[in-house]
Amino acid sequence: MIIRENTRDSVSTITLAGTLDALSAPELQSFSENSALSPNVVLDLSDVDFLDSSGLRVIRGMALKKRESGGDVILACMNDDVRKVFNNTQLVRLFHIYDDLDAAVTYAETNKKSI
Amino acid sequence: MIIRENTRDSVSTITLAGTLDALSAPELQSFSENSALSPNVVLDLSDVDFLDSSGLRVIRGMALKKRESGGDVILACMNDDVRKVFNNTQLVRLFHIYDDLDAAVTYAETNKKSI
Amino acid sequence: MNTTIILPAEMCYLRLATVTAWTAAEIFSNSLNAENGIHDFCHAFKLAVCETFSNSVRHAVHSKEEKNVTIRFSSSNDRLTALVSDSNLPFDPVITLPDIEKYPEGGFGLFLIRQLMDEVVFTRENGMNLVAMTKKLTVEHKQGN
Amino acid sequence: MNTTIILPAEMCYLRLATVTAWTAAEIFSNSLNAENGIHDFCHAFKLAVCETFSNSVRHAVHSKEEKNVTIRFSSSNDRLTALVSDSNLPFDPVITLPDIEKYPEGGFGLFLIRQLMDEVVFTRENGMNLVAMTKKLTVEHKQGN
Ligand SMILES: Nc1ncnc2c1ncn2[C@@H]1O[C@H](COP(=O)(O)OP(=O)(O)O)[C@@H](O)[C@H]1O
Ligand SMILES: Nc1ncnc2c1ncn2[C@@H]1O[C@H](COP(=O)(O)OP(=O)(O)O)[C@@H](O)[C@H]1O
Repeated sequence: MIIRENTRDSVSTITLAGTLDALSAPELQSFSENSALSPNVVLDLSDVDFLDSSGLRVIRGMALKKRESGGDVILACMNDDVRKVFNNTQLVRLFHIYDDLDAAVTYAETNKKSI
Repeated sequence: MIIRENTRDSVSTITLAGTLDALSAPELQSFSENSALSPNVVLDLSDVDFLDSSGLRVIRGMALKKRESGGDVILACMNDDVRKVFNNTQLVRLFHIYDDLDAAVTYAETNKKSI
Repeated sequence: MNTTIILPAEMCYLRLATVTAWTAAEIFSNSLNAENGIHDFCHAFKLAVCETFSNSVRHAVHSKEEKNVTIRFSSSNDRLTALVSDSNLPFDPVITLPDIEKYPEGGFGLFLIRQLMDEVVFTRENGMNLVAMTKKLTVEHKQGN
Repeated sequence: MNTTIILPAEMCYLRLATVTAWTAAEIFSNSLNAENGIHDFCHAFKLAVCETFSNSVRHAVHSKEEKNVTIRFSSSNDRLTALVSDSNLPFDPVITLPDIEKYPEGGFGLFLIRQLMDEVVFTRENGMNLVAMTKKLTVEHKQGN
């Protein structure tokens, strides 16, 4: 799993690439615990080819944590296999999901303290 | 294994894609037996990701058959894994090999009956 | 389709479990001359095996002897079954959707498997947990067949 | 590394054999924290297993009972071994380079395996042919390790 972070319009964007499963989920977990991120975070999933429930659990945990302090995790660009996991577990209802990275960043930027 | 054939400058060019191994080699074998090809044939291997000795055997058989009637099989654009198989079996010595498809076709075109 | 892979109960083997599941499902699909739905079928098996294998590893009882997880693929007509077995303690498979907004969160693994597969059967046999996951491949034949 | 896959002696399982070999070699490479040469190492195992598995299938003696080919991956320090076994008739492994210009041609399979691997051992045991293929991964550690 490749994890990269950069800031766009004062929004932390985390770009993931590869497989997010029980083997790699701990990497994302520790990354999110050890990074100083903006209140709203965009997760760019365009290069994630596979997601399992362990990956889902970490993403969900990140979002619930962010919400405790008025922020959120916004999801962008998931492929059909990844979306299926969100749909099948109904976690799709928990997230703002965008097919376009710019739209996700704009949403995160404009909804800074409104959540 | 995807096998496509077209004619460029009166030279039959066979484009292979995928894995050429013991499972798919019979497809290439029967294709070569059932196609009317120019005396010199170019095999475009750019999209062959894997080759084993069964694939090698078919390519070699095609070349030896062509040579019986004064033609040849010219190889183009093999990746490093595929080239390794030719090198390790010394079959590299049996072929004209080009990294560039145009160069292979030009060679096949200009050396029409000279072999 | 009849093939078995035996892996140590360690997470580093997860990708071997999943690639085997995908490829077994692909070979099964080819054997039926399926044309459509192959990707989704293979993904469902990959994900289901990913969930069960990682459960087996996570809940493995470690002792001096190395523990294994066995995955067997078998088919009957248009149905493929992945049978995952481990020597963990018995467990009661609770397949309800956890509260998606409760934190910390419960397991979505077994729930996901249920969504993906047509049939999921849990049994305990000879000190082993067996999870049998079956899915039917709806075959649309290639035009002209 | 210690994993076993049991496949029917049918060519349609070849890709399952090869993807298993590649992934096993990759997991082994990761376990050593190897940085370089991983691709070539994995390709060598994929090709060696492809050659031995297809030999096992091609020379299988078919009877009423289904025949299997077993592939076991095991490691010792920086060496990975693939052990391929079948229940075919005994054979004498002739590893010489066939005349490359003679037609029809002889087998390049065993010769290729010899080129790719550091050690290849053929044995006959309990009515089974065993081919043990071992290769050392020269480990260059990641900078900073
Ligand atoms: N192979 C197994 N061995 C032992 N216990 C298991 C196994 N698979 C599942 N379980 C039990 O079932 C529970 C639910 O599994 P699952 O839905 O995958 O969620 P979790 O994310 O908690 O693993 C687990 O927490 C565990 O107690
Ligand atoms: N698993 C096996 N079972 C029986 N015979 C085998 C096996 N592997 C190799 N052989 C014998 O060794 C010969 C050489 O093998 P190989 O170099 O791979 O060439 P070939 O292309 O003829 O299979 C084969 O022709 C066969 O007679």
